[in-house]
Amino acid sequence: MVLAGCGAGGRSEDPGGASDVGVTPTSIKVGAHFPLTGVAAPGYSEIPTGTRAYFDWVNANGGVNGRQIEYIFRDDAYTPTQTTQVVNELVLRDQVFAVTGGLGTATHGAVLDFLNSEGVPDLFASSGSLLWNQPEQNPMTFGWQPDYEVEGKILGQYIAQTYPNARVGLLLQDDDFGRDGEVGVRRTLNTQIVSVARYTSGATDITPQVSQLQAQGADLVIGFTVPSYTARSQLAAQQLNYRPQWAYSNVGSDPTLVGGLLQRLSQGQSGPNPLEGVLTTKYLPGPEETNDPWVQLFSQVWAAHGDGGPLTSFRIYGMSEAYTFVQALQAAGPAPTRQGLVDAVERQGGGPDGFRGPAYPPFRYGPDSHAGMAGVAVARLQGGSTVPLTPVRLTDNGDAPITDAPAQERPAPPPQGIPTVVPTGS
Amino acid sequence: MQQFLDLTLSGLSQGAIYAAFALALVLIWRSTRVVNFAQGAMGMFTTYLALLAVDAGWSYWAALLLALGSGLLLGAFIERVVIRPVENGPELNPVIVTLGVFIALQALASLLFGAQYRSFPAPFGLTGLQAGSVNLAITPYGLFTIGAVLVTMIALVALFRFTDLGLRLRASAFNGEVSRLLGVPVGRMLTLGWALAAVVGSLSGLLIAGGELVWPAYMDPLIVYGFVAAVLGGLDSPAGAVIGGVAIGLALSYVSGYAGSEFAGLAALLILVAVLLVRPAGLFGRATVRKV
Amino acid sequence: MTAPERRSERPAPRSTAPPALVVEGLTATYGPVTALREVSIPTEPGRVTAVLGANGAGKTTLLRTISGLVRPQAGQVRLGERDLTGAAPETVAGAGVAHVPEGRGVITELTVEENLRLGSLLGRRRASGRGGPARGWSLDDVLELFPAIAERRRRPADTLSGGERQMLVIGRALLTEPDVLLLDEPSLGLAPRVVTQIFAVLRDLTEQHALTVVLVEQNARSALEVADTGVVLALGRVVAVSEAAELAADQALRHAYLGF
Amino acid sequence: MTSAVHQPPAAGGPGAAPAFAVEDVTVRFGGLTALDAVSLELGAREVHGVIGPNGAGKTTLLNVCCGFQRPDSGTLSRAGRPLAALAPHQLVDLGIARTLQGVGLFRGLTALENVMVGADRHRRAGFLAALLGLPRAEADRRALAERARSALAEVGAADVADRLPAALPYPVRKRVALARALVAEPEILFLDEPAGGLGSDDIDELAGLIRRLAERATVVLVEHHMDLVMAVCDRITVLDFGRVIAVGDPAAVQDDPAVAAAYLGEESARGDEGGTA
Amino acid sequence: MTDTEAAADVPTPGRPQPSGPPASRWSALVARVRRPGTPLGRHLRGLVIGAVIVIALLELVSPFRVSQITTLSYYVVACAGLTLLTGINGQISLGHGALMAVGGYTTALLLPAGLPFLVAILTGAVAAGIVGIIVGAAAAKLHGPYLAGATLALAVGLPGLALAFADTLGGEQGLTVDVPRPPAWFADAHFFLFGSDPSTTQYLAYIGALVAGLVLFLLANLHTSRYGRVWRAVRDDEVAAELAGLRLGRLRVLAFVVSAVCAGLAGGVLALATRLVAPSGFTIVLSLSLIAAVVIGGLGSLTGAVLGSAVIVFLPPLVTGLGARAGLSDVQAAELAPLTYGLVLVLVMIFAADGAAGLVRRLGGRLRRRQGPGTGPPRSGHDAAQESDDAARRTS
Ligand SMILES: Nc1ncnc2c1ncn2[C@@H]1O[C@H](COP(=O)(O)OP(=O)(O)OP(=O)(O)O)[C@@H](O)[C@H]1O
Ligand SMILES: Nc1ncnc2c1ncn2[C@@H]1O[C@H](COP(=O)(O)OP(=O)(O)OP(=O)(O)O)[C@@H](O)[C@H]1O
Ligand SMILES: [Mg+2]
Ligand SMILES: [Mg+2]
Repeated sequence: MVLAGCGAGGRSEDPGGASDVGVTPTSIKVGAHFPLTGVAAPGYSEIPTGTRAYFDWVNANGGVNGRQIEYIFRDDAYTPTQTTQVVNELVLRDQVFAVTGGLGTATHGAVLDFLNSEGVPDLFASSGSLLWNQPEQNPMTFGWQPDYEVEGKILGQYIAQTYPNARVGLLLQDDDFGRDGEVGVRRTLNTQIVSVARYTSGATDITPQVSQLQAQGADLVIGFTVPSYTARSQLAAQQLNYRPQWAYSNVGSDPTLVGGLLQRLSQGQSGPNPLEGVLTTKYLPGPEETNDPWVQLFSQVWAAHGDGGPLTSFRIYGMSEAYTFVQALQAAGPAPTRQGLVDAVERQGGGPDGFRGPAYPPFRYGPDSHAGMAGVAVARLQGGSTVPLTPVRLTDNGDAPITDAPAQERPAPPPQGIPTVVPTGS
Repeated sequence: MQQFLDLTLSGLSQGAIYAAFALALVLIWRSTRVVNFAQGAMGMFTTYLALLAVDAGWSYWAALLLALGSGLLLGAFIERVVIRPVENGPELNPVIVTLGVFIALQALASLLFGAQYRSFPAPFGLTGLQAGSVNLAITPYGLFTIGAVLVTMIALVALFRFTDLGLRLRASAFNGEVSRLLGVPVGRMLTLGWALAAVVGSLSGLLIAGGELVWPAYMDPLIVYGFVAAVLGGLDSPAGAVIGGVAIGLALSYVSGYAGSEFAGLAALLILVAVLLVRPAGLFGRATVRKV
Repeated sequence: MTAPERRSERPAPRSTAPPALVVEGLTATYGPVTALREVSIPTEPGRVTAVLGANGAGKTTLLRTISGLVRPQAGQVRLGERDLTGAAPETVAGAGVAHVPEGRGVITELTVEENLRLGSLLGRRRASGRGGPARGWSLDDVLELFPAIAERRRRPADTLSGGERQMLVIGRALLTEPDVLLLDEPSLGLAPRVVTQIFAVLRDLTEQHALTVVLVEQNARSALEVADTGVVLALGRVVAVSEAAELAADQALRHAYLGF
Repeated sequence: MTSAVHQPPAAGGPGAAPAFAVEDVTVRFGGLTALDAVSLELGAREVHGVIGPNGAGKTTLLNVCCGFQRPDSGTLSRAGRPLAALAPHQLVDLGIARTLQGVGLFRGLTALENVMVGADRHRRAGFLAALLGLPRAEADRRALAERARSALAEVGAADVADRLPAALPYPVRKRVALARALVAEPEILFLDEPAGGLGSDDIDELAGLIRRLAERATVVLVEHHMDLVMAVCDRITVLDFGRVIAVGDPAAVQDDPAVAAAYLGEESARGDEGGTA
Repeated sequence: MTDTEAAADVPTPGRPQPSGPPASRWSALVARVRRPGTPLGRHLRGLVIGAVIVIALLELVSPFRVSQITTLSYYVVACAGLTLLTGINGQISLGHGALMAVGGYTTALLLPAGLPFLVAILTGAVAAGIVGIIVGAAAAKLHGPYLAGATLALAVGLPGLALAFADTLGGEQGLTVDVPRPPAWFADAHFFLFGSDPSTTQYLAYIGALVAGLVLFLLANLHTSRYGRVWRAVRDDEVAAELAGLRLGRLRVLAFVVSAVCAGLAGGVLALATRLVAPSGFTIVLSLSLIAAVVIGGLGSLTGAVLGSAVIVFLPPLVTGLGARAGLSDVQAAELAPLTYGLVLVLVMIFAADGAAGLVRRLGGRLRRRQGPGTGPPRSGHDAAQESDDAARRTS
């Protein structure tokens, strides 16, 4: 048969072998998938622009170990089938060294198996799902942000302590986000919950859900909602003349975004920021905190390498993720391999002395854990900003206790704004 | 009881929005026999124009007029440039063209206006009304929406039933050749039909956007439920569109309030299938009686 | 050529003479098929021209070319001063040419009444454009001529029987105040009595209003009875033109082209 | 087979049930009575004309006979067996075929395929054979094509087998449609205005064909073309306003004053010179 | 070229062999293949040629292209089924994504139970077929936009089940699918033929291509058989079809079921290819892409289904790549893909009303004409002249 001779031509070398795919002496290729078009594009499409700006900043300062980071991100329109395609493209055609910051639970979940079977490091998924923490099954995958269960636990505990008589309602997005969040909240607040309403993302109107919370007498509502539905829940409450104490997951409480949107809607009617007084959590500084040294750094980065738009919390998120990635790359040493990168994160990433940066809590990385940040601080929205009410609280999934993090733990940004992680021998 | 009232009233407001969209679909169907998937994207586009105007300091009403006017032009433009060449081809081709226009317009909007959330102001309050101590889950803006939809519906019924223009529009849609032999300028009628439908579509885009978030894909869910509403009512009937819209609005409201919003799509499916099984051309549509 | 005697009692000419239809040298093709080759037909206000010929001779194409549904490759269509060659059908209709198409001329999705209204709309527009009062047939006249239609005014037109549809289309054309009437097989599907009746009415109308009528018929015998002039088409060409009576008398021609 | 095809068989011999019978059928559309207690008996191998003014109910009568229209009252029977709740797709198995007023060809199918659809009842192979392309399916296709070809040949359209209807002249299309009805080998054939739009040569041929058909089937002819009707029919039923106003042989019907008034009109007496058969 | 012929020259990837006929008939079958006059012969030949091309591609092109071929294969399967339904039987469906979901979920649920993946995929197809019976029966009386509306509602409604039964169906997050690794026999055979071990990507592509090849082969058989003929008859004229003794309802439902089975198979392959089934993978966008592919390719032709699928699969990445190379920001380049895609839909419809297959056919016809005289075959399908001509004829 004619084909036999040329059969092996198309095959690439064994994955996970020598140093390595996507790495040259002067460059290193990194990929990501984000919803750049379609329903989920608003907001989320800004994250990779932040990441890119930070990588450009690093590149302008000489790169990592003399290598320029080549960052390729592709659009998956938030549909898993397309994620599969673009990640195939990234891995098989672009031959990226690693994937970082892939966004979405269902979308990224679709490529989990593929990335792990191809041996591609899959760092710092942009979602708080518990899926990323399965080191046995998915050794190449790591989470980054605090998972929703951890967030729910800490928020729930604060509410249980501060509002012991509140009748709590839950407004949940009907997916892993809402479900994990509910699991967390129930661990610390179970008995106070009087009502649970779920909306499916894509629903045009969530008045029925809010009405249910109202009907069942909830006077404090915790929302695990994405920003657009945070705004909608506020609108629905206004329509229903329903005024509970609101608490929202960090995901949907961006005061600049949601507050700004709501404020413009009620144009003509006087009133404070509709989100004033709302409880939420926090693990990164927001763009409005211009005194924060990290925000100052990122403003500089964005001014130098941004696309001219405003510095939003999504972009800060993207830059912070990029910062952690650079730390990981440094820890992998001058001749990074795929396995070496993963080992480095496990070895050096976790704990108070691990990869520290703009985020308040430390990571939980270790040989047995690929979970992201260990906690959040509870905060209140006030005057368009998030004001911490508690110190950063740390915990883990399941029954792990909640503890306050040692005060003043987060380091200041390094002088150049570029981390200086020194690889430790393995 | 209060919850039932809330669900009913919010279902009504939501239903009015579906109805607005369905009206635009009915108008285009009646005057060109095309199901226009680009309707939502066209409404979205003109709403963005209105938003630019509002941002530039225009009043809501001036922006509304701008949106309606640009809808008129956009509708006429699309009919002339992309629908006209495929009108005489196979039946499905115009549908695919509108699908293409839908996708392209949405992408264009993202390129021109950005993919972020924007908020669109409402000309009336967004706080629920109160009757004595009873809270009514309906806002002044919701009342405005319902009123606007009813006025549009009545105008359309009057147009089709009582005016010569309406008769010409319908005749053109049904049988272009014969209409032309009767002196009806069919080409102009089709353009006009699209233009008018685009005006109604723009109106629906604005009504939906008011007091809500706007982004290039904000009309997407409406397309499905608006279409379902139009089909439910019988695509030929403006009154059917409104009744279909309100029925879907109420049904979805009850279902998501009492059963959970994951059942909303299923409920719409079941209602539609149940109705179509009994009446294959919708509640107010007329199926061909005589085949031979 | 002498006209048959009934032509001697022509009505007094109207104050404004209706424009004359001129059809000259029409050539029309459908892709590779040439359906008409340099066809000219004699027409005159107040006269009926019958166009005859076998299936596929090009009769329908001729009418469609006159009314603008088919664009001619060459040749001319004029109505009085106006050049209508290649004009859009709605323009031609507006100019006063009413075309009763072959079959399927009913808009089935509308009611009977709405179909008729479409005819009256054009009629009213034409009457007001001419400045004069309506002179053609009124709705009542049409309903009286076709009582079957009158009874079914409010019904959807798709419930009509084949013949009822044909009546509707003819009636509708009469309502448009035409100067020229193009009839494509009007007798198709009609009961013999109705055909006789319609041809009688046609005769009257032509004479009273100096209508120009082009009548396409398969039924050559009855067509030649009502027509003044006969034209025979074969394979897209005119093979004979003469007074109707002469044509009917020409045995050889009849056998060769008209089959009777 | 009897040779008495030209003798109008009196509706069934003694004891023999008529091939097809309509009894007391009434159909109403809203306020309009389209058929009013109409009865019709068809003998074997007769050519039966149905005439009447427009809107008299002729097509409706055929629709009733073919299951497209459920009668409000009345019954149908085929060879003595009553037909309850007749549906159009059952006709073929009852040995009944019909052509439509107009053409009604499948425009995406070639002439041959059109006729093959008509012959579909003679298929043998099932779904699985078709799916797998088994030889059985292929043999089936050939057999149907063979039948279809001979039917096309019978109506004189053999040479257009591979053309689409759009490419055919109108009379040829009507022939193909007739072939599609014939190929099912019906014992009763309903023809709705088969001569409509045809030139006189084609009508002559049609008349010949109908006569030939009458040697093996009953033909019901709805037609306004009186020359044809008079030439080929053994018996004629005249409908007016949904009622039977006359039944009888052509000459009798033509002389019936009621028929002349309702249908033929004053100058009805002509139409004999150009007879065809 | 008539519809029938269009079905004949389908490039059919995969491997030959309908379930083996008894040995006695084997020689007859071989004879038939040698004599390409019969439809079966043509289809088998197409299948073999397709298989050779696909195997060559899978062994020669880069792994990324191989994965694209897998994607292409499930689009082809679904579009071929939809072609049969919409193009050949005249029933529009905007809900085939939901039927794919049925197949995909069934596959995903059965795989962990240890069933061989082919059994799982086939069961998925059967499940989709059962749903197809229900939907088809409900849809049998609907026409045009009403059918479109009902199937659109199906596309939106059915994935809701995944949320309602989140415990078994995994909710929004969906179910992950364990991808089968190449079994030893396959790896051995592959090594023997090509001198290398097959990657999982290749293996999946082989599965996809096999399914696509078989489906195209079987549908081509159906298309040229009695069923293709009567389905088209039902599409063209219901009344005449009934008079010919066809049972409209049954034939419609049958077409729906066959088409649903294809969608189910496609869903199964999709589940393997994307390693996940989730509601967001089966949105209305998928359903609309399918119908768009079918129409772009050329309604009613299986070749068209393949061409249309190729457009859907290869165009967006191509455009994004071009945009990025032209110096647009990634976000802008990403928007460029849908923009171009939308414009291509519009332009194809304007300039090639009968789709890519029609275009190919016409170009082929022109070449042939240039090469020598001889009349081309009659025009097929929807042809405007015919429509107006028919319209000008009596009755309605
Ligand atoms: N739409 C069309 N496309 C291609 N050819 C056509 C079309 N319409 C008519 N023809 C061809 O043009 C020629 C003239 O047709 P036309 O319909 O004018 O004839 P006719 O004399 O009216 O025939 P009939 O008596 O059957 O009505 C015929 O050969 C016919 O096949
Ligand atoms: N479905 C229907 N709804 C309402 N009226 C109908 C329907 N079908 C037929 N009719 C009416 O019933 C009457 C009989 O119609 P039918 O078609 O049987 O007449 P016909 O004798 O065939 O006339 P023609 O010679 O004109 O074809 C007509 O007046 C027609 O308008
Ligand atoms: Mg003609
Ligand atoms: Mg009739």
